[in-house]
Amino acid sequence: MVIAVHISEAPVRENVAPVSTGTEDGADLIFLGRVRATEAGLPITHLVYEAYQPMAENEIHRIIAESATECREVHVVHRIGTIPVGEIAIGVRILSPHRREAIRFLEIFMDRLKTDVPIWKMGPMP
Amino acid sequence: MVIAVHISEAPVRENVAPVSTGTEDGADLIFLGRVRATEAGLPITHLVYEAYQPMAENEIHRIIAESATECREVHVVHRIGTIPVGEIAIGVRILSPHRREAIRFLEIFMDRLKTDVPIWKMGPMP
Amino acid sequence: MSDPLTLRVLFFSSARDIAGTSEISMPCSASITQPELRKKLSDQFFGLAPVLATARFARNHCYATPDECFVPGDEIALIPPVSGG
Amino acid sequence: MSDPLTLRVLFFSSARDIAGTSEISMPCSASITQPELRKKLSDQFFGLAPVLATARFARNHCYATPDECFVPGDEIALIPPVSGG
Repeated sequence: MVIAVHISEAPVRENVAPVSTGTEDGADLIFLGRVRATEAGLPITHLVYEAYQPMAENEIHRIIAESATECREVHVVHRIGTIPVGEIAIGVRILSPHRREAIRFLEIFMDRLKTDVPIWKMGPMP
Repeated sequence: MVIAVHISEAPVRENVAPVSTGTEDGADLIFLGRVRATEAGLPITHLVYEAYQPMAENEIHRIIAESATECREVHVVHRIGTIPVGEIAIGVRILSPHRREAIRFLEIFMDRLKTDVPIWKMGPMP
Repeated sequence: MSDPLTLRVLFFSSARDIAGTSEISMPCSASITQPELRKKLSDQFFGLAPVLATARFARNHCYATPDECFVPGDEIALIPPVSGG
Repeated sequence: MSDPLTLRVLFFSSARDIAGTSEISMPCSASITQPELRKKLSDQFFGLAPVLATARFARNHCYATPDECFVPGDEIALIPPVSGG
């Protein structure tokens, strides 16, 4: 399986990553998580994310290796630092033979990300 | 809700459609269904799709209106005619406040597409 | 532009391959039930019976309910099991 | 380049805000249990106790199991509840 993980301050592209789809990849699933204009009920203009970077990359790798066994390629790009409303905080791209395993993995991955991966969303500084 | 449906012989772009993400769209989910190199156990180079176009567009609209009530925008693009292996047969893009409703709708939509929408995949002609 | 004294019947996929045509215009002066139409099509097109057994009818771009009748001017389509996506 | 007689302890998010630093180097000549380290950090940083109650420890980039001890040279991180994505 191909696994690629990037955490950086660079904006995330809408295609997450260029992929070379294999001829058995029937499913190509892309999830983009964007910063919403409301956080905890209050209007915001941006969020600030921080990461314990080497561990966050390790954990994401581990989750993929454990849970994406039926997928052929998984790319995860998480932006950190200041992210304006509407821009992409996380991008996930999954290639797999069929759609069901890609969708199932996306759900598992996002749940695990939000419990186990050392990345923090902080409100904008006042 | 914004609903856009296109069925044509034109290649489907990887971003499915340009969207103007609203500031409450936390989730932006893109599914691309590609033609695999194996169909019914045999190697192929392409598939041919046909549609009962006005009805297929109606049905897709109806499924979205019925099932995507928690989503804000849904685009569906289905290519028909000859599609080479590796290229995109269907693209679905969903914008919603949170990821769960987008993922749930994608699953429902693809299941309904494969039971109710008058589009047919035909093997390549010998 | 529908003819008030005919039913337009469209064939797709395996139905078209077996019927050898994608569309017929069937004389129809009054309402017709689905079993009646199945019988007519089965009589007219050799080999279409197995497709008729698993296909659904659509009437004017919507699936017909089981008891729905068709009337002159309708666009009817015979929809074999679909396989999009 | 780890110092063999210290434990490096990293703070993130709310833990860093309360500790007022992102990293300390703690003298450590032998192995130390997690309850012992929690006690030392709570004594050293006023207000950190509530964070320590909900945070997990990571050791060398992996979450520590509950009984795992830390030894000189380790990179320990205090991980408050995460909120990525």
